[in-house]
Amino acid sequence: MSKINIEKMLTELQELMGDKLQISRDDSFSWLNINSEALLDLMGRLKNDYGFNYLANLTSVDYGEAFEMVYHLYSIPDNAKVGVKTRIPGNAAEVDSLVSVWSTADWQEREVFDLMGIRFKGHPNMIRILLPDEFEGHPLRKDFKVER
Amino acid sequence: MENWFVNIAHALTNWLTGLGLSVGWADFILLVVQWVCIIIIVTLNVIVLIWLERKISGFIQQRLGPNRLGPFGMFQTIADAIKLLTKEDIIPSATDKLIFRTAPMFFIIISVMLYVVLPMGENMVIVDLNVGVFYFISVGSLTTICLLMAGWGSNNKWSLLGAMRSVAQMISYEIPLAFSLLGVIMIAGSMRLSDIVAAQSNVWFIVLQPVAFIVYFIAATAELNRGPFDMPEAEQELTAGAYTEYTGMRWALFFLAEYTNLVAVSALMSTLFLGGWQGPFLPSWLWIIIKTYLVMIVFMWLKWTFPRIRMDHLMSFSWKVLIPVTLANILLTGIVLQLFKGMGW
Amino acid sequence: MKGKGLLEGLWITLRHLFEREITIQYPEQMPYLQERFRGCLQFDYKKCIVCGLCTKACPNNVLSYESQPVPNSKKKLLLSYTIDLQYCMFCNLCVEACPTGTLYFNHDFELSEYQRDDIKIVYEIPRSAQAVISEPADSPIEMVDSSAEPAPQPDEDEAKKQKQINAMITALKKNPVKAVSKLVESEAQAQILADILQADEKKLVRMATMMIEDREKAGKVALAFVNKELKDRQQEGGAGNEPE
Amino acid sequence: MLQTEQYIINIGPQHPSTHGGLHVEAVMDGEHIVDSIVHLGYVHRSVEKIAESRTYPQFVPYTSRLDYLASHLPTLGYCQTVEKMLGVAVPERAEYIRVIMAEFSRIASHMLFVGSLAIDLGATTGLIYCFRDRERIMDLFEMTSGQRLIASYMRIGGVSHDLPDTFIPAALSFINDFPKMIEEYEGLIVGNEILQARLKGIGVLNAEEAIEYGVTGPNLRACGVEYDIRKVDPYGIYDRFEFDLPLGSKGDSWDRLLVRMQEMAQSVRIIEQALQELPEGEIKAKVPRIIKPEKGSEVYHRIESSKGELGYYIVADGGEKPYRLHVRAPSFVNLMVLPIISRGEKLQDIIANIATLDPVLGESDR
Repeated sequence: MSKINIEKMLTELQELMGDKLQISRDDSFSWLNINSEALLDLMGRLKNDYGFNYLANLTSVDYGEAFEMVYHLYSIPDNAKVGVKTRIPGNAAEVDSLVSVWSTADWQEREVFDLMGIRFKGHPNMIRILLPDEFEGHPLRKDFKVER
Repeated sequence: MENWFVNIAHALTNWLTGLGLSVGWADFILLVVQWVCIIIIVTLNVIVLIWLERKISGFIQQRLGPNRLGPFGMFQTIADAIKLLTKEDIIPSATDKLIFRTAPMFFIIISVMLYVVLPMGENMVIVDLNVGVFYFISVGSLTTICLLMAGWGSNNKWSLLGAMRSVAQMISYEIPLAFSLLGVIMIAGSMRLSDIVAAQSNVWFIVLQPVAFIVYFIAATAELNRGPFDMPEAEQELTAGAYTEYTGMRWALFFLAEYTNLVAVSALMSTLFLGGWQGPFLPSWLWIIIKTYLVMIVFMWLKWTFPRIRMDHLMSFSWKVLIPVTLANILLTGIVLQLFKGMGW
Repeated sequence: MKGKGLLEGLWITLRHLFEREITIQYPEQMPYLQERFRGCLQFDYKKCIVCGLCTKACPNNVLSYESQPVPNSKKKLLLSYTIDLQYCMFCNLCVEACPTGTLYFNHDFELSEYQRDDIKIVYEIPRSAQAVISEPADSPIEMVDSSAEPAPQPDEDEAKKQKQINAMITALKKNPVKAVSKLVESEAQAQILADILQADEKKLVRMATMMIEDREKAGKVALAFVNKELKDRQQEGGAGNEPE
Repeated sequence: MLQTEQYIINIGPQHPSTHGGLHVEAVMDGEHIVDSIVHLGYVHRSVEKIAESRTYPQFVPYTSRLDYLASHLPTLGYCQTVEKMLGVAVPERAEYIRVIMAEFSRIASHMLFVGSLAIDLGATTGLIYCFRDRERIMDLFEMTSGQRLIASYMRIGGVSHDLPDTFIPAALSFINDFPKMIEEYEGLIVGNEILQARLKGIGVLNAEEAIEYGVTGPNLRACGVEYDIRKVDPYGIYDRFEFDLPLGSKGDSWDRLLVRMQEMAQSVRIIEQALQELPEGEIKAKVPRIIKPEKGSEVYHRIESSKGELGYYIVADGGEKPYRLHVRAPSFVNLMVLPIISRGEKLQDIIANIATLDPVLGESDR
């Protein structure tokens, strides 16, 4: 398999997505900051057109007024990497589920739902995974009160 | 020394008839005494055996095994028995009470019944049945019913699975078990155990029937539910299988019965294949003890070495390997016997 | 051939059947512990400078202490020190944070207790030691910002030492058993030593000086005193039932 | 006609073979598994939330408690993540010590894997032998860090103690005896036909499925995918060592066992090289006592733990505590395939599958 050309991919995607996509870089990752409506579309392209077949990490950060979903994608075997971020408003925490793209998103999204309280549209089994079902609140949110 | 026990029995009958009892009554009392003796032997044996098993497993695993109570930890089992006796008897509410309670009792009774036909030395057999081997196999297979009772009565899925496995396993392995003994019976020409022992005065049947011995050994391991065939218990899969819901003395009865069975089967094995009570220098009853214990040590050695076999492998092994092998063995034995007969031996 | 693997396994277990055991019989035979083994967290109050770095380093709020400020000084006086071992993760962070080696792990790993409260180790700083600290002038205990202070002059040092000795003498007179308890092993020995020192003023002064100047020597001398006294008592036919 | 009915059997959370607090709800048809649902969270300690209330150095001991069977590896991953954030260069000697410790952890974890697989299949003695040999690695850990299991030995910027003088002879003697240990496992456990019959062709996971489900580590390599973060994305000084990646072909339980058996030998190879090249020098870089990474800096760093890709994602807000810390736990993701690989197999096989996926519940539940 030929090595994925990240730069070419970024320009192509930028052209395609227009202002829904902002590209930024840090030391290790090229970040695709995508509008949350276009997330599923972008991810589908990344997997099927560019060969990012391995979703290594899926997590979220609570920034108060907004949640940020963070995805780290790799490709096996040639080990190209790219990061995807999308912001969703804190009062309507909902984002498209990626289970249809990568099966590994299943539990990782359930974990995010469980601990951060972000709902995933189109997830087949959106229930808590680590905490008991009757637990109230989502502990990783910044407004969750910790005893002691 | 040879005739200690026989002499004691004679003295007892003589004394009883001397008291004015009829011979029939005296024999009956003797029978009761013998039963009591067997129960004492069984209990003592189990105490020693559990200790031995733990010691052997310890040594194999480079540990010491029990070593706190008494010399070499010999009293450990007694302490355990006391603990089990004094434990609370818990009967879960959802169980079928009658079946749940009676299962361990039947199990131990059936196990003790096996000893009736075993010759424990020269002239030392309680009832020398002319269908001894047949009796042993048929009574021995009854233990399945007890396991099924325990599994069904517990009203627990693990227990039921264990019970079902035990039944399936027992049915499959009963056949090679019986078939493997046929070769021996054909050579000895009798099902009476004392006759079979007498037939081995020149050469042990393990030499004449090595295949039958191996098959019997494997089938007996499965019959005894010992590792690597301990499907009904299988603590890593079924938690404790049929015994999951049992506590205290009821559980201990199962344990006791399993070891009782082990002794009985090992004793039968030494009777059928290893020359029974025959042996030089030592008295006959000591010889059978030595042989039985050797067989049991091999059983333990196997258990502490092998992983558990899978259920379907177990069944196909019985039906596809053991049964054809035993059938071929019977055929071969028959042909050779006829040849020898034709040659006028 | 099928079955070869089974026989090989049997051979391995058979070989081990006759090998020596590798386990140790624990309560009788203690395990060999490496030098760095982290057993129970210990606190040596004599070295503490009440800087609070340990409590800051601890991830789980295991450590806490009570202190009171010393008047006219930045220094603090340690009143008690608490190690709540039930939350301790034995991570070594406090030991690494401590600048004076006050905290250390010993090799005691039998830390179970019957009551939850017993797990807590509370060090009440002995009054004798406090007496030393609460001397109005320079105290022997180093303080929080000791590194910032200039090194003391030699004669100052001498004066300081004399003060310490005086303080120790006072302590020995007031509560001899507690003061000498660190020198000897058992309480009975401490009692004997205290008796000797109470009886002889000269010995007391000598001992106090030694305790400040050279602890190890003091310990040896103390032991010699105790042994001699014990021998004397035995010869008298009296209390020969002292320990050891 | 006989009427049969499916039933549900709960394997765990109190069960001898669930490696801690795993709960598998199995829908059964006789002895066959129709479907299985994995329930997690029995060992959940909310480590990610705890991290937000601890300073960067204070969180080190918690990482040791993630994968407690190879406790140096998660600690290593965390320390390297923070170092990456701060841009701290770790002294050479510390890097070598870290590699030695990490590889010993991997061996210890794999040894316990072999042993616990043996006991899950009913061979108690196999476990004891593996434990016996693992004990020697634990002694090495005790020698260096003072703790046996949960060492918390790595520090941000290096390691907490230097190697003691007794370490290198002890490590060499372990390496010397290592072939004998492997020979014994080969004889007693791996070579056993009963065990082979129980593992071969069971729990088959093909390569595409494995990548799709994010399976990593030895479980992925057992499917024949050559993917090891030590090779493809070297961290620390792993690019200096020579070692091979053992690969399986079918991706069944048997391959997962074999890959781990061979990986132990490769780890020993790395340790040998590291011990040879071990330089003298500092063991800890100069790191400020109060660590405050820049506001807005965020790092995802991953290492190859004994279970797979162990990643840390840290977001800093300029304070001395992480704003957000996420652990990408390999056991958590690997466990996702358990229902898929056990479908249609027998009750005894799911036990073997759990054992060969090698989850550590402390890590998967966090």
